[in-house]
Amino acid sequence: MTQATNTDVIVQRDRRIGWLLLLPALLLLIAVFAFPIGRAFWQSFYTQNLGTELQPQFSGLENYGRMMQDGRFWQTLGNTTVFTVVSVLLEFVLGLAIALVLNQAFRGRNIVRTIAILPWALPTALIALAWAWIFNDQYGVVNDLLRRVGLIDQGINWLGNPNLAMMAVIIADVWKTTPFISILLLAGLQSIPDDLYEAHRIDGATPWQSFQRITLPLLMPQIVIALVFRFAQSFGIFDLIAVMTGGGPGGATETVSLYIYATVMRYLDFGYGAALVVVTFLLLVLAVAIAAFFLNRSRAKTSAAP
Amino acid sequence: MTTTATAPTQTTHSTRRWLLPLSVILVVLFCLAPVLWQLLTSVKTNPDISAIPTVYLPREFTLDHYRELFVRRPFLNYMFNSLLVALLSTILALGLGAPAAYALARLRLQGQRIILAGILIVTLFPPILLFLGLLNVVQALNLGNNYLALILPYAAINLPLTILVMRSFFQQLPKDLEDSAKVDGYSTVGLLLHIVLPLTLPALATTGILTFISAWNEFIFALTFITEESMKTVPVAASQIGGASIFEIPYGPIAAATVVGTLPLVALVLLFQRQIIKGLTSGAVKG
Amino acid sequence: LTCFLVLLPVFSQQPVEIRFLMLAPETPLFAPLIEEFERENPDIRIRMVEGPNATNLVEDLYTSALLLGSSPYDLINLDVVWTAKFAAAGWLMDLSDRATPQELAQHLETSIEAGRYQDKLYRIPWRTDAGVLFYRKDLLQEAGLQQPQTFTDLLEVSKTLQQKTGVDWGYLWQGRQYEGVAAMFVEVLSGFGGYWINPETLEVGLDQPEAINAVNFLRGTVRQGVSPGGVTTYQEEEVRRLFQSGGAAFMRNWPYAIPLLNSEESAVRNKVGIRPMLSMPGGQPGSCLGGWGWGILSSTPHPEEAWRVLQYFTSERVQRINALKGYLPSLRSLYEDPEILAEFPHYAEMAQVFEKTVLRPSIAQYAQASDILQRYLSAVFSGRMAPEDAMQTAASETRSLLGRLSSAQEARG
Amino acid sequence: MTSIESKPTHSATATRSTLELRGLNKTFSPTVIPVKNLDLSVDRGEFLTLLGPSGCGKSTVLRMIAGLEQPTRGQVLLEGKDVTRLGPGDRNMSMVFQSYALYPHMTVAENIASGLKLRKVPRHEIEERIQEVGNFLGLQPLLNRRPSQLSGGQRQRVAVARALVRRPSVFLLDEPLSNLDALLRENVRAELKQLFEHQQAPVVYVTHDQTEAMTLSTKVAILSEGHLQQLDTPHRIYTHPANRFVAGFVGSPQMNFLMLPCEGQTAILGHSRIPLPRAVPPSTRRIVLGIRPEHVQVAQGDRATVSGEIFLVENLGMHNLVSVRVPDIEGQPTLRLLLTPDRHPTGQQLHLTFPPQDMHWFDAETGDALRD
Amino acid sequence: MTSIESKPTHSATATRSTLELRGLNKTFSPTVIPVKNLDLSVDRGEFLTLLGPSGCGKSTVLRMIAGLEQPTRGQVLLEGKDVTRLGPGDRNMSMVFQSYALYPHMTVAENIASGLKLRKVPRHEIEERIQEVGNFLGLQPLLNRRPSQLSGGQRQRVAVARALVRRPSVFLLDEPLSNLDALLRENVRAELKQLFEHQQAPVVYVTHDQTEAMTLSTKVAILSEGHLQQLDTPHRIYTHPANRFVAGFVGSPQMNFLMLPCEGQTAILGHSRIPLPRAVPPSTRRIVLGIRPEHVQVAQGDRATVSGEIFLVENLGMHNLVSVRVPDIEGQPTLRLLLTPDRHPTGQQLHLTFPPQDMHWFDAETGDALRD
Ligand SMILES: Nc1ncnc2c1ncn2[C@@H]1O[C@H](COP(=O)(O)OP(=O)(O)OP(=O)(O)O)[C@@H](O)[C@H]1O
Ligand SMILES: Nc1ncnc2c1ncn2[C@@H]1O[C@H](COP(=O)(O)OP(=O)(O)OP(=O)(O)O)[C@@H](O)[C@H]1O
Ligand SMILES: [Mg+2]
Ligand SMILES: [Mg+2]
Repeated sequence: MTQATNTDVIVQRDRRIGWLLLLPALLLLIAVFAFPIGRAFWQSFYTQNLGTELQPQFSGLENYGRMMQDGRFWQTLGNTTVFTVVSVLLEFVLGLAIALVLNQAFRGRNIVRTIAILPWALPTALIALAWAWIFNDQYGVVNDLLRRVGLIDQGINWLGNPNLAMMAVIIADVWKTTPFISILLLAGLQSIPDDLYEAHRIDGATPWQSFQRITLPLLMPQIVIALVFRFAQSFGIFDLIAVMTGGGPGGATETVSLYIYATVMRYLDFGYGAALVVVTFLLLVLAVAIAAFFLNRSRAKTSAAP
Repeated sequence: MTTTATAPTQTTHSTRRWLLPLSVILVVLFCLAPVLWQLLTSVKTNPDISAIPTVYLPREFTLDHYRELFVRRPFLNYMFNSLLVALLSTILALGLGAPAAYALARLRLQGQRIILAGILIVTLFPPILLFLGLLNVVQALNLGNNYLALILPYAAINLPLTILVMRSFFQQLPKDLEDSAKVDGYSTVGLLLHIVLPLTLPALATTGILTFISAWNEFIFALTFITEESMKTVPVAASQIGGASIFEIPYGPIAAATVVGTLPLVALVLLFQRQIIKGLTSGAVKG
Repeated sequence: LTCFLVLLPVFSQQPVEIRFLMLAPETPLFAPLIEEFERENPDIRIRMVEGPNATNLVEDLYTSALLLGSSPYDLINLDVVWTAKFAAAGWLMDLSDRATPQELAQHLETSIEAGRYQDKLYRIPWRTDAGVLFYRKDLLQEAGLQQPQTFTDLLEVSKTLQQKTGVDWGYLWQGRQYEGVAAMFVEVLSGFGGYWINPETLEVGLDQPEAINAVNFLRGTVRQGVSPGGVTTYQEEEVRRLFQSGGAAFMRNWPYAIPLLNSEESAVRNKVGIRPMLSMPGGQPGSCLGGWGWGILSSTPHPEEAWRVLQYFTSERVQRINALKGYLPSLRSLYEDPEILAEFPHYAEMAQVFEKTVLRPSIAQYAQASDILQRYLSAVFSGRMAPEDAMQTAASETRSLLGRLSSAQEARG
Repeated sequence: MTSIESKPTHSATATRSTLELRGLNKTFSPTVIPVKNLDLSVDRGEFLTLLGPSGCGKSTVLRMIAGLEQPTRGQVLLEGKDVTRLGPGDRNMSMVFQSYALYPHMTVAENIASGLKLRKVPRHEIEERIQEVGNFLGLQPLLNRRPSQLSGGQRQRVAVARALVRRPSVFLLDEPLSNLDALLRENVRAELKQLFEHQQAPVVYVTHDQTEAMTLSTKVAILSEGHLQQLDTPHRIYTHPANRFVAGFVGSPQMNFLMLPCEGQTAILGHSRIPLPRAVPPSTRRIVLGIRPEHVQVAQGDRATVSGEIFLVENLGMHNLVSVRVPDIEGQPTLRLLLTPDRHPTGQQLHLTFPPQDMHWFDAETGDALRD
Repeated sequence: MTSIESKPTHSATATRSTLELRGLNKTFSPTVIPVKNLDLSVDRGEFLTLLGPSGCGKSTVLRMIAGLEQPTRGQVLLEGKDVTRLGPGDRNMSMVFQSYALYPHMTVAENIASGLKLRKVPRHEIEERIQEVGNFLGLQPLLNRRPSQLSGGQRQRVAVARALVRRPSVFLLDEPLSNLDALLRENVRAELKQLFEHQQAPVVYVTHDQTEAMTLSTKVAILSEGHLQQLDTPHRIYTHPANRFVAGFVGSPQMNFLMLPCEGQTAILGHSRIPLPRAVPPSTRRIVLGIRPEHVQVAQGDRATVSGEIFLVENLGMHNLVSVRVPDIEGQPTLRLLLTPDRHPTGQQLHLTFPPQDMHWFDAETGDALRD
């Protein structure tokens, strides 16, 4: 019997149902995201600020041109990159370590797991105040502890020194958002079947080897997701820095979000603000795309994905 | 297999014995110390809070800061609002996100890479700027002072994470299980509800916790979209806690608000994360 | 919006509702006043919405509400520095014709001045504020010194006090990168005879020697150990706490601190004196003007009723009530009012301070200009930049900002 | 109850085939084509067993019948209706997966009940049926356990129970007894036989256990490399294998194959000449002789066809499997035969003979069976 | 190469036992105690097979030996050293899991290589060994696939390959061939036998296939309900079962059991009286006679012990399994026997006889074997 190849009805049926399942989520995403994003792109080609009495005037690429000369933008971009890279790296290492600890069986594990989520559960604006207070040079606990230990005798001006201020906000951010990573990874760890570890231990693997050869590759999807989301969140950081340092001292901790927010909400310079948004956004997309590309390539090479 | 009390190796025996408790203590210290500080602050008197040298344990225990929250303001009411909004947006995010994730994980949609990329890309949009555009939408739909104005955006903002996380977990499930359920006669939705989701409880609980927390703590939307006193959420209410002057930052009451505003989260997290359990799929398939 | 217009006639029989947003801590102040007003004006209901406890958040809330065109509010309680921006955005109603010159003349002059933008009046003050120099009477007495008159004096006296009386610090000021640093700086700038921006000519004076001297002075306070390194991160409250705990001899702050410094818990109760800011030869001692006033949003459908509410809120009666609660009024007469002076003797001294106030430039892009200043001041204070470089860059950035402003305005013609 | 080897028990009453596969083909990738153009039909009451080497596509065929895998080409027909495009839930089949695929979050009882609940079977009937099938498979004490708390064989029995408890229109069983011990397997096999004889739904069964295949099936399909090698009653598969592959695959221990030179219509084996079936073309130079170990006989007196020395004796319990190297034949091949235990030590010289009726002939090139 | 039934090949040379279990006990819950007080030892070069009904604790024993499960009581000794508290990685054992436990993110080759890489075996040697074991198990064309792309049997072979490729001090194999077809299984079995005969590490093997147990093992342990029923060579297990359980469990088709009344030292069977072994106490009223189906003989002439009518004929390929109802005996029990195919139709009357040397006697109460 010679027959034509069947159209794959299973795939077709799956697709039909798939779209039905997917559509509500897509609609909500579009409803919430499409307009703001589209508006940003549109506005970036207009000048709309106090000078134009807030009326949009088409100005082509002028906003983008202005951005090239805007040292403040590039400085904030640099700050944000430093902040993001350092904090996400630290969070990842810490988060993974915490997830591994929480994945062990011990008494009171549920309590400890809940405690481990606490930092993430505290409202950022409030806890940022607390951190600012903790790093205060006169009243802060950090200085007080250091003094008591005898490491210093004069309070360190944490938030007044550009480098220390960056360090302080990174510490606060790492503390606050590490749980995001650890809880995601914990869930991933929990879904790795025990018998793989058993087989691997019988193969003679030490815990460290099992971690490298079983845990890491099988956890990769969650790791990638956690990193991408943290990367995006971290790049868009606002509350914490706004409250802790307000971008100071001397703009040393000012991030892109802070600058964009000021441009739009305080300077009412919408066109330019939109252009800032668009460029930042595209840079982020580019960064993630490049990361995805390399990840794919390395994955294809080592073929480590399930 | 869940009961495997693994025999510790002799060589690493002593190491393991102190390593785990030590690391647990470190984790607890790391996560709890600043929170504890807030807790202590919330029961200290104002002079103690700003004393030099730092006062660690309150010299004088006070509940004034808490009284301020509940007596001067309907803080319970705010908590109810937050709970309602956070709960509904969590349900919405999971309810829309999990099926979408399943579709993207298993149902071989055409163009799913593009959809995935799109979902990922929207999360890269600086969230702080989303709200100006959203404000337009909210006004256009006349949703101001409506819980929906918060629920929908919160759900939407947490959808990408939900979708991507759930998808990664769905992909790790043994496919034979779903096949078996299909032969048994489960519809795709039934399959999702009765087989797939129960087996991905850790992921569900995780994204649920993350969504709930982010909705509970969201500030800007809640501040902008809701002006009705009786509908305010906890973070907005906390932002209204005043000191003696507009210059003063009322550390005590804010610490108290932090504590009170976090307690329901702790309860919920305790509840949710019991679901993050190991070995849900053990024994399901061979091979 | 259509919906709104349709509903309008239906409600026209009802009392008109006048709405505004208020900083959370000030709502208790207005609640009884509103009650009183509504009793006397049954045709007007006032709805006061409680906002957050941070001025910038309230500003943002108004901004986002106004951006959409149909604001839910009718009145606005404006900080001095918002006026120009809100007026330039076309969000404020011109009050020039409504307020009679006689009425205006009763207010402190600069505080009315601060409500003008491009020759139109947009804001009528209900309370005022100005930077004040606080000093420790007891310490000066102990050391047998006089109040300093110039900034150089200040440094000298501080050092002497630190040595003689063992007080930790000499002079405290607000150096964090935020609006307060600009307010603090215009005072020093004025004292050194410099200027920031001339709102008429849009000239920028930040790179002038006077400005650089002013910066050098501030930087010097830290370098010479007169001010703690932390001042570069302090706002009003940190400074006040430190001063109140007896940690310093001088402090630049706003009058709100006066009652607190004299409160029961204060370590410096009744030991504090206040005076206007200092100056150098060739400079003008100047206190930065702060304060709040009422404006009417141009989108309001009830300008008449809003005006009535505004008049009431800025009236002598209301200002007197508020003054008795510690809010400095904008009406001159109240500074001589015996009842008030009995309660707050320092109001007499404040009258003196208000004689010598300086304004922050009243330009539309004030926020942006202020940010530039803040960043570079902070850069100097934190040691990132040398004063000359910093001020030069600040000046040129400010000039290009203003240039863009004028060119855009010309383009609109 | 009748012996099943002579005629399929129920097929006589069924007028048309109930399950039919037409030109089924499955291509995973250009190099992996586990099913090529498969035609098969299973009548009402029939029991078809799929046999074939590991990886030959048996599970894939079952999955295509169940609707879990879309055939690349071809059709699946149920009661004459094309169901190729129906979803698995609409085909009303029940299936035992080779990997068990138990629902890990349900107890054994819930696992078994799940398909019934979905079909809205009344509560008490579900209870009853669970009890029944649980009894039959010895699951009674395990009903409240989770799959993770079961042994391998117990899991497999749950999988079987879950499939049996339903009344589907087709049963699909993929190696359902592979993890059971011999005794249990024998019992379950007997019960299955009873059960399937009392119902009409066609059964498609995959197994590696030839005893199972022989005792349960009315038909056996031998698959290899995606092709159907033979479809016949178990008896005929055993006695009349269609080709060398089938002959070698079915029967354990495996059939002995000897490559013999031909001369005219006879093959030369040791000292004897054996007449060949008529189907063998006269020009044939070499031919393959197949003889099962149990048919090789120890020669009485001098009637030996070949002789050789025992070099390996394996105890299979009931028999010994004795390997003999035969120097008489070209290439000194090995012959294996079954003998009663304890009679024949290693090293002993044996004289062997092959009963003519038990000899199988295969074309040396194509492997096809050659018969009269 | 020698026949293994007479003596364990290597145990003679080994001076002390290599793997020893002492009083091993595993309690999952008060009602689930799959292993109770197990004592076992496996010498160098020995091959021990665990046999027992599904769920009797075989896998649990293996897991305890491997160190994956901590015994509730008792010890595991390796080369005389107590390793009970050692982790699995330090015991240098290799294991085939009943559930395979393949690493889903690794290819077949990587799965196989993983244990070698961990032990820092040189790259080229790993390559070599993978090729070798891949060849032997027919995995060559699959080396670059992921487990999810394999058939059940192929997965199982990968699991076996992963265990074999190492040179551990103990091999643990849990039903390693259950999903392979008969032919492949036969080949793999032969290869396994060779492989294990050429090395000294003790092997503990779990299987349900009695042929496997018989051909591969030097010792068989029969477990039931957590207790060791018999530990012996495969041959003796078959010919001298320690009790009724072992007799019934080993051998397929199952041994026939007849409950007979006794009189003095004789049992009454139909019309004959059979002398009982001396071990039977004189007071015994009833006794169980066991006779394997392959030992029941069709009587020539009038030497019949019992007779009955055939009521079921099952084709097992090589034989027919014939069930006969025997009205001569109390309770009309069923006797099953093996006959060559196609000679005996249903309904035929058969006269049967039991060779005395093949009769087994068991205590009616305790089930213990009774012998001279
Ligand atoms: N985690 C567990 N919790 C409770 N009972 C268990 C658990 N694991 C196994 N069991 C029980 O212990 C007994 C022994 O299990 P084990 O897996 O050792 O059996 P087995 O002899 O390997 O059986 P099979 O031949 O079916 O694989 C079984 O009755 C099983 O149900
Ligand atoms: N997803 C897949 N991708 C590629 N090849 C596959 C896939 N699934 C199965 N195969 C291949 O298809 C062939 C047939 O697989 P199938 O599972 O049908 O074999 P089987 O006859 O059931 O074997 P076994 O007896 O070992 O279970 C095998 O060679 C297998 O490797
Ligand atoms: Mg298969
Ligand atoms: Mg087992």
